[in-house]
Amino acid sequence: MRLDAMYQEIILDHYRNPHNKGLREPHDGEAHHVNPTCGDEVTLRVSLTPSGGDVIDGSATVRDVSYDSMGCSISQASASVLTDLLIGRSVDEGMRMLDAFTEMMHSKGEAEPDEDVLEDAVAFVGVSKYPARIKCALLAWMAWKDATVQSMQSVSNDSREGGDVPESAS
Amino acid sequence: MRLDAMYQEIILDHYRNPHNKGLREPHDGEAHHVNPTCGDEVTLRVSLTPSGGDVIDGSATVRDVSYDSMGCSISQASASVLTDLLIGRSVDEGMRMLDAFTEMMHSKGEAEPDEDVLEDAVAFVGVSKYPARIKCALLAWMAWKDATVQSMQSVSNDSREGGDVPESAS
Amino acid sequence: MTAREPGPIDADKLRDDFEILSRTVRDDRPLVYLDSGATSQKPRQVLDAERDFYERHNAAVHRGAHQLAEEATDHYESARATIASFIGGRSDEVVFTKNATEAINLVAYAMSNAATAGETYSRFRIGPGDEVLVTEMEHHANLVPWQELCRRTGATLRWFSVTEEGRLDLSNMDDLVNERTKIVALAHQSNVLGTVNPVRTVAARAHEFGALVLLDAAQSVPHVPVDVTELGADFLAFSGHKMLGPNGIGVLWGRPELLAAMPPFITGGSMIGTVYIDRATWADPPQRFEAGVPMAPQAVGLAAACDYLSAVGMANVRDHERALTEYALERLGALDGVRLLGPADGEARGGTFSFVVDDIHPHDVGQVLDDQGLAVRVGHHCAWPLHRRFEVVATTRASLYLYNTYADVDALAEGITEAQRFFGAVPVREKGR
Amino acid sequence: MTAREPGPIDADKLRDDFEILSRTVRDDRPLVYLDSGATSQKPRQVLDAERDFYERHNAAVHRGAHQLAEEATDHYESARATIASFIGGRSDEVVFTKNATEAINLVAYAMSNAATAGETYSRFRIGPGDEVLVTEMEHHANLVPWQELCRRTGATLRWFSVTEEGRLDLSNMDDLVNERTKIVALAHQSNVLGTVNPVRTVAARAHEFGALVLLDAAQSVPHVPVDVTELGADFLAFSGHKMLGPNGIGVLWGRPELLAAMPPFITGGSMIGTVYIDRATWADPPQRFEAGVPMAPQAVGLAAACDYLSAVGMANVRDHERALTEYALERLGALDGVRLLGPADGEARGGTFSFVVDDIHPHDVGQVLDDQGLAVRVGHHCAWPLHRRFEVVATTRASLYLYNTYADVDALAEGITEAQRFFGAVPVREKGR
Ligand SMILES: Cc1ncc(COP(=O)(O)O)c(C=O)c1O
Ligand SMILES: Cc1ncc(COP(=O)(O)O)c(C=O)c1O
Ligand code: FES
Ligand code: FES
Repeated sequence: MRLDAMYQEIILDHYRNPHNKGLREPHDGEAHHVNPTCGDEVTLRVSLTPSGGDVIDGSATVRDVSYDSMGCSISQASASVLTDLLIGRSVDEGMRMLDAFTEMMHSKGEAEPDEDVLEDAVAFVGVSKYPARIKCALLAWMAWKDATVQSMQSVSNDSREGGDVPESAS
Repeated sequence: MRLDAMYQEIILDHYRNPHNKGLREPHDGEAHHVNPTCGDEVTLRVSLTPSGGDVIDGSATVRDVSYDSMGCSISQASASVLTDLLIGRSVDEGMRMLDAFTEMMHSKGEAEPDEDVLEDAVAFVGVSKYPARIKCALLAWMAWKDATVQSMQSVSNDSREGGDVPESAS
Repeated sequence: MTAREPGPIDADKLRDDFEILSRTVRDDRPLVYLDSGATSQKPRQVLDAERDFYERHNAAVHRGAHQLAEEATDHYESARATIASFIGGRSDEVVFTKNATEAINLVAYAMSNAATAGETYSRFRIGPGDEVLVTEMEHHANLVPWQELCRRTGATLRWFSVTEEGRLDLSNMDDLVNERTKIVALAHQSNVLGTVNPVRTVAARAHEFGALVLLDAAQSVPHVPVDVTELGADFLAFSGHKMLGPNGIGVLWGRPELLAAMPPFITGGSMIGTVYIDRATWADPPQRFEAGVPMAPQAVGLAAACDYLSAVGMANVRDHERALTEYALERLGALDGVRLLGPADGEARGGTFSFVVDDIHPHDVGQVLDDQGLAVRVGHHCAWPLHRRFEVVATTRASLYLYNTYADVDALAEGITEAQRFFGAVPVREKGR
Repeated sequence: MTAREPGPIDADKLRDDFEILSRTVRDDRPLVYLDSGATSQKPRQVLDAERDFYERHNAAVHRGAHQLAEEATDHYESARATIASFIGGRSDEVVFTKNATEAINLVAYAMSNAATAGETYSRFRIGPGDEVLVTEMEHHANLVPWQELCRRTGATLRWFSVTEEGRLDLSNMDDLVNERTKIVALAHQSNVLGTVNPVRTVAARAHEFGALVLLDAAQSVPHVPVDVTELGADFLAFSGHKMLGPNGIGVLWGRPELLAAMPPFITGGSMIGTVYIDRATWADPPQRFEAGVPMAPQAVGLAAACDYLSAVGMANVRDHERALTEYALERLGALDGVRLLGPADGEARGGTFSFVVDDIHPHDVGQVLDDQGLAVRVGHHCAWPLHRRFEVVATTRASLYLYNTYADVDALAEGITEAQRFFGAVPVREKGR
């Protein structure tokens, strides 16, 4: 049954018991994305730690990712998996993962994703066979990208100004 | 050759040597008709004589029909044949002819027109096979109908008022 | 599976005319097509008619003096006559458009064009202080064009609400329809709820105030006998592709005296009277509203679809769908954790079923159904305000047509149960069966 | 009859793909189709592609989660990609309409809609004092929509004249194109004269003043290689049915940044961002301009037509028609009493020949030709102002395509001579032959 190839056990687990769900403080950036085809949405927050000194660049660490969302099993599971994978990594690593994930999602089920790079996110390869569901899997990742870009700007500004993390970015 | 069935000798003769062409006075009614599909036109005048006394009705005589026109062979010949047939007849006879002619033109070439009623106008039966040309044949007849209706009104008014034939009706 | 009386239609036999219905999907599952509300499948007879036109009579309609052009024109105008009589109308009342959407936009744009179109067309003028009335259950195609008309002209948009049962709320009709109302645009049958609206009641009130009534019949003409002389509407819009016909053709029916008083929408060739470099006059309807080389092959295909439906009998189509609807309401009603939007009884409703399954996203329901070969639609079905009113983002929708069977309904009920099992949403049992 | 070098296209062989070209008309005369300027015939490959879509993949595009809907969407979007690359464009620059006429109306209405569409769309605003520039040789489809835009907005319509030779008169271009000019709309190739217009010259001047340039490419895209990156136009409109494709589909190509800044025309389903009961936002292009269930089967058919033309090679199509055009100019030029409108030499002109025969009405000429199996068009060919400029009410028009042959041109010349003989108009001889 093709259904099992799409809804892998990992996906259903994360869907039933999502990790890191619920918006948390502190955060440096926040993004709200809507899937226009179904109206589902995600709000996602990112908090970064500079890798050393004041300079904020790709080497910064993703200190926290939290989110609130409404949507289908795929979008919920994807957000949950994302937080597991990205918290604690560098921004550069996260962006590479995002690229690999995006590429996999556009492979029409043909990709043989590298588990060393994507880890648990390889579970979504089956989703890429269903064009209507690709956006579901990508929704949180796109929000993460936006929130991270924002975070980097806001942290840099803070560093330059020596100020505090703002209560709410964006 | 089907062409000969359409462009009967009578039609070509009237086309080459039209009768009663050129607008004449006096007239009681005038109508201008345009064929919207090709832009061709006819202006046609009618003059009536009451059959007796002041009363103008279907028994009135078509004293004169004249016209000016621009158009294809069919429309030119039809106008010419019309004048030959209608001048000197009663309005009622003319209207009956018009009905018979219209019916024949919508017969898709299937009609066996009554030569006793339509006389030379039977020559147009072949045209009725060509939907795009039916309007060509009917153009002058429609103008005659309008001009005649107008003439009857104008002559009645004149009779009631005892006035002259107006210089230009319509 | 249930044993049932044979209905007025032998759907199994009729399915032979629809090549696509014998195909399989997703690892050799037979296709169960429950998405005719989005678009219908087309019988061989329709495809043959269209192809025959292309292979034997193709030419530009109303534009040539040669034999092919004559034949093409003849086929096109005969198609118009067939389609007109299918809805009880006359040829000169039927305007061809590309779909129902264009048909509705045509009227909405004609109304704003009337502002600059001269006295002849003043009947259609609309402006600040005037009101346009729609309903909360409209498809976007019969809502957004009116929003836009209001924006272009300064008129005010108002709307009927929908009751919890999915019926039009007529309680404030006396307020909503008044001397300021210029046009009332409403669905004959809802594409989400299946609800059939009380058109004559609304039309009667609207006509008291001289308002126009436009009926979105995209979901009724395909499914029930429709007679324009009985509905009380002034305009009727529908699409060919939802009624066994080709894509790319729709119809606007209008009262002839109104069409004659209406300025054009799309302008160009074939819709003109005379043209000067700086101005033009218009042809009479329906040509006035058909600019450009028309979709003659599609008109021929749609006429063939009407012939097909007439041969089956629209009353039989209606009765067949009624019987299936009763059965579907029973089966779906027996499922735990399934909430149907729209009337729960078969009275004044068609065979369209939009539902939510507790704790399972409609898209996930659709995915499980798809995996079993069932084609349904998920989302807001172009009726977002209606979904908001029921406080859901999306629903799963199954919609029936003449080629559907009791077995298809069984497959739907079983498919939903399977989705519940798969996602562990509710115990696998049907209540009360 | 003339013996000629075999050209780049073996038209006789290619004709086998066109079922209709082997039929007879009027008492068993073989059909000589010289009316492709009105609409082209369609090869088997196009009809097969469309039918295959209906029989195997038919579903509502962009609207379902089931396998058929996926396949339909995939076919529709692949068709868009094929058609885009056929004109050197990108997928997101191609909007499907029902025909060229709708494509042009789309831009004209977007410009008047911009008045009330908010700041985002201010680029397209137009009003009193602004100018819209057309030419005297436009098809009504590229004239009347601009007349109407001017009436809706109070802008002023201006036009290029046409010279006696049938060329655009550019002598007053510096006056005509100025800082008030908002848009220049012109034909790439005239449907009456065959003239190919100097688009780049006009576009360059227009762009100096920030004016938009819309090209009516209905008569060029089917006949010559067209590359939107080279023309300098901002918008390009054409129809499928004139390029071997199905009826009911047309294309508006537009620069992506302009499409993005343009408010919608027809509104309804599938073109929205979000919809509330009283307001809506728009999807990105091209969806923004494609309301309703689209004509997916027709898009697939048009893509098959592009594939067919690409396989033949558009440069070959051009060269084939050029050779036939030279030959036709020679044969027609040799006929006494025949006056051709438009360029007498083959330079910058396509294979369209509109003419008058002394003392014979164009409709009578057409009738004699029809009787011999020749399909031509008679009338003003939807270019009434151009006919006025040449002081004729109507002309007879023959137009060529890739499936025409030297023998077809011979038949035309002989047909005209026959008409002259039949009506006794001129002595039966060809001058100088
Ligand atoms: C130059 C030109 N522009 C526009 C059109 C309009 O095309 P359509 O009728 O397919 O919209 C035509 C053909 O009729 C044409 O020849
Ligand atoms: C009720 C209703 N109105 C209008 C439409 C629009 O039809 P189309 O997309 O064919 O224009 C639809 C279908 O999509 C519909 O269901
Ligand atoms: S269906 Fe909405 S995000 Fe998946
Ligand atoms: S073609 Fe114009 S009247 Fe005959």
